[in-house]
Amino acid sequence: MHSMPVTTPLFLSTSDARPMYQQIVDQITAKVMAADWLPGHALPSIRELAASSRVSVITVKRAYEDLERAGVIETRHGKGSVVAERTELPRALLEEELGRHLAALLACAARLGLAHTELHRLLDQAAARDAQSRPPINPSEGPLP
Amino acid sequence: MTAAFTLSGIAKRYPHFTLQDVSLQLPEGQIMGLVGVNGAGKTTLLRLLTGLVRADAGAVEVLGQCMPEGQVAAKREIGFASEDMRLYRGQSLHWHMELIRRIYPGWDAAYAAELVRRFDLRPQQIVAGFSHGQRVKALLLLCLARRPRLLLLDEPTTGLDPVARLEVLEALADVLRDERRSVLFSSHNTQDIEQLADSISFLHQGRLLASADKEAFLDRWRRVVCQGAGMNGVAAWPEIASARANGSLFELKVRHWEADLPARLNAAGLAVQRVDPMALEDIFVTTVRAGEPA
Amino acid sequence: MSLNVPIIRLLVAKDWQLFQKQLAAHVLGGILALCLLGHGKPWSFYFGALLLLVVMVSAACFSISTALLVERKEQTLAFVMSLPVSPFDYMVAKLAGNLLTFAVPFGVMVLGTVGVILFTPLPDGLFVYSLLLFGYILLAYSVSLAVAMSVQSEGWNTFAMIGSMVLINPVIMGLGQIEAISSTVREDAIVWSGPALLILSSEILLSLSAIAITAWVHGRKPVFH
Amino acid sequence: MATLERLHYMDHLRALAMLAGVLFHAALAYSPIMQPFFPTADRHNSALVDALVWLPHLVRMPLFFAVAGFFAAAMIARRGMGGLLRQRLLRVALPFLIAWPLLHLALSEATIWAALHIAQPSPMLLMVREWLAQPDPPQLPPGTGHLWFLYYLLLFSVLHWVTRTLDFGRRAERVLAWPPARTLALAPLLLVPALASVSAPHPAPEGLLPQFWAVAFYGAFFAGGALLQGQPDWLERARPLLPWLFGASVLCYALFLWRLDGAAWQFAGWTLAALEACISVWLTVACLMAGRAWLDRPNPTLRYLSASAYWTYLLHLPVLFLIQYLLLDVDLHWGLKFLAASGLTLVLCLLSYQLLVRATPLRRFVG
Repeated sequence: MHSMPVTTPLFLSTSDARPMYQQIVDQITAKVMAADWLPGHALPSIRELAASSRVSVITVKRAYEDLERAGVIETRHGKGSVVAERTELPRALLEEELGRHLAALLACAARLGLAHTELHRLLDQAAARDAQSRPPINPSEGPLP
Repeated sequence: MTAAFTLSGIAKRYPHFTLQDVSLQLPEGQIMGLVGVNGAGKTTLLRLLTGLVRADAGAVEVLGQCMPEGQVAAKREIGFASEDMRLYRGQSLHWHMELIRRIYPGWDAAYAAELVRRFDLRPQQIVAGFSHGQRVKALLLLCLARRPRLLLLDEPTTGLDPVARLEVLEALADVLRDERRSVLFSSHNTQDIEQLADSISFLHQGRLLASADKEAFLDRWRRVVCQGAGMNGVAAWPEIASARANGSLFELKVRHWEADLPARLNAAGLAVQRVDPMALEDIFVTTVRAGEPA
Repeated sequence: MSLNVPIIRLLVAKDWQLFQKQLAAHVLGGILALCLLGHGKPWSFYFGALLLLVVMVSAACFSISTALLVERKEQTLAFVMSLPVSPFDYMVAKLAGNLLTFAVPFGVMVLGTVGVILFTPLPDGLFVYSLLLFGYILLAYSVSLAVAMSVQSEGWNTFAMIGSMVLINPVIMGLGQIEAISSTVREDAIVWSGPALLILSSEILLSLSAIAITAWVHGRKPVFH
Repeated sequence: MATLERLHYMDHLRALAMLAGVLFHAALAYSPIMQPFFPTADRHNSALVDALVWLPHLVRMPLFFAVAGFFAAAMIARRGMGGLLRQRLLRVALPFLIAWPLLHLALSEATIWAALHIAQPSPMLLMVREWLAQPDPPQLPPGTGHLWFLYYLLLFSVLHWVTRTLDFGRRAERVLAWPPARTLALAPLLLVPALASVSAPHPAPEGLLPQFWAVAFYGAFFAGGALLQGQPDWLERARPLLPWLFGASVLCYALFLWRLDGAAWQFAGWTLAALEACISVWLTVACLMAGRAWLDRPNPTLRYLSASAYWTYLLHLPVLFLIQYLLLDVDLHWGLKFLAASGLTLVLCLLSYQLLVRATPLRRFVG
């Protein structure tokens, strides 16, 4: 067993509250979003990633299943997993994340019993404050395709 | 899927302790964490697997050999390191490596040297001068360097400093690369098991409380904090493992989490505030306290 | 129950290496005793013989304790049991190892003493007497080995070892009382009297049976614990 | 004996030491001091022999054991203790067990024949003749047939193993680190008690049981040789002392002869023992240095001699005695007798070596 090209291990920590497989999912999604891994890039095998990141095989398997359900990766039987070939994958993932944050925002507002108009007002205030603290960015830049 | 070992209906009676009706299987290529308090029967189980003890009832099959008759053939492919095992104090680690190399044809000298470097051990040093951590790592080295197909480790990380513990876990992770090799390691340091094990078996007072794959197992348990007028009978629900009240706040530890549970709790007058996953340690303590099968 | 010889040979070699330091000390004691014997003065002959006997006894006891008791006490037994060894192999290795570490010095000493008695002006009658004594040492050793193999507690083992070896003095006295034996000691000829033959054969028989029984009892044990 | 990479001067020194032994035994027949003890003592003898013979006596065996110690340590360094013990069994224990009874038989038969047939027997032969006349002649106490050097070589091999296993060697190595002059001055003191406990000149330790004095005396040289192997540069560092060592040895020898006159075969007093010790230590070291300086070149004759030395030394005693017994009745100058006896013995031994050992399996044991 010569040591194969060792996969760079992911940054997983036991002090993080999220379960291990969730940490793997988030990190791989982040790598795809940041275009570290371009579409079609072959992911390390489940056993290889488990060994180098020192987690159990089943945890990585669970993470890969979640990633596949989320459409981030595609798994071809017997040949391992690759980053999904979907166009604009990073942008699509960001939009899904935005959607998730909006849902959480609404749930929280419901608990506070806020009306939608009140919510709009708070949003505009936050946007104004945000504009002063950050230099105006040209909306068209956005994340790279 | 061939099994690394299969225990079916095992019983072993001692004057003050009985291991009863244990059935357990470890598929090849997996790591199983054996969790249990001291005296739960972990050591007896490991001794059954290495054929050092004969079961009073049931059958033990390890790597295709029925034990204890086939113990010699099986032990050629088993790496067994236990807490109560000591090396020869008067001899050096190198002497022990030579002894093992001559007994096991599968000894991999290069891997042994790499482990010596990674474990920061000095082969020429006499074992009497080793610290507890060095002794545990030396024993593990002697097991790992011959690449056995089944590793049986009794509390491999107990009493180790964090650095040594990480080195041991890294060495165990190496085993993952070969899908023909399997590991059973018992520990009451549940963090290691949570990190490395594929399946978990709970042993308590000689009985197997649970044995399931880790992710599914962890997924079933939740800690729910809710607010409401009173408990009114929720504590008795079968899926609730433990319930504690503090004024109007209630903490429920759920054994079988279902998506519809928050709705049913609301119906019972309890508003769910937060739902968190539970660490294995918490699960283990709750299970032992609750006493029913997990 | 097949006997896997290569592993047994390795186990015996292991015991032999562990016993090296003690054996070296005993060999040094033995040479010192021989030098004392060779010094030719009556006091040196007495001290030499005594030292030789002490070396003999302690070699026997040390070899048993190192190979069996210390292994159990220092929990290296658990390490040996994890090796591909069946209890039968382990027992055979222990018996062979112990008999080797005992037989070599014992054989050398018996031959040496017999040689000294026959070739030097010492009365040859001593030949029978010394053989009876050596027969007793063999019996004491076999009993101690049998006890060490079967009894776990260290107390009983130490008692068996020390007890059987300390009985040498009364045995010497007893042999002296027996008319048939003590009378032939002074003569310069080897005389095999009835009681002498009986005692020697019973000693050898008992020793062999002690070891055979231990081997048989342990042989049948399928598991270590 | 040991087949290491050829350390020429050590091999040559050992050959010379063994040959000196043959000449020494031949000369003893003509030494006045030895007249009452030596079986082949001859009427023609001279004080000159006594003046010269005791010098080789005090050096040859110490030198032999020092070289043996050196080769033993070298063998351990190359093939480990197991290798040494196997080689010792093959080339020392086996020849010893075979040669011992043969030599014992040959010597006693030759002596008995001589006692009965020689016209002018030596005092010892006369005594043997009287013993034989008695009804049941007392047996000779069993010796090692003058193969005591093999007996002690085996003993030292065992002791070598013991010291290495018990790790006694550590302190001794530091002794060689001292300035050579101090080591050479103090070394003889170690040997004085051993030599003082036996007669001067010290006898051959023939007994079946080891003698304290022999183990201490020859053991010290064996250990010295073994330590030397660990630090080969010591001889180089001690090189400037060579002339002093020779000078002091000769002076001590003169004193030794003067003190020995008339005091032979009693217990060597402290002075005689000290003198003997100084001569043995200094002369042995001097021989080692001289050998290293002048004998360290491959030399065919010396090479042949060192190959045949072991066989020659094993065989020489009975052959020499037989010749000298026959010479007892011959009326010749002692010098001529000495040359004839030693010459003939050497020729016979070398011839038998060439025929019986050189090209035969025996070479592995005694070649």
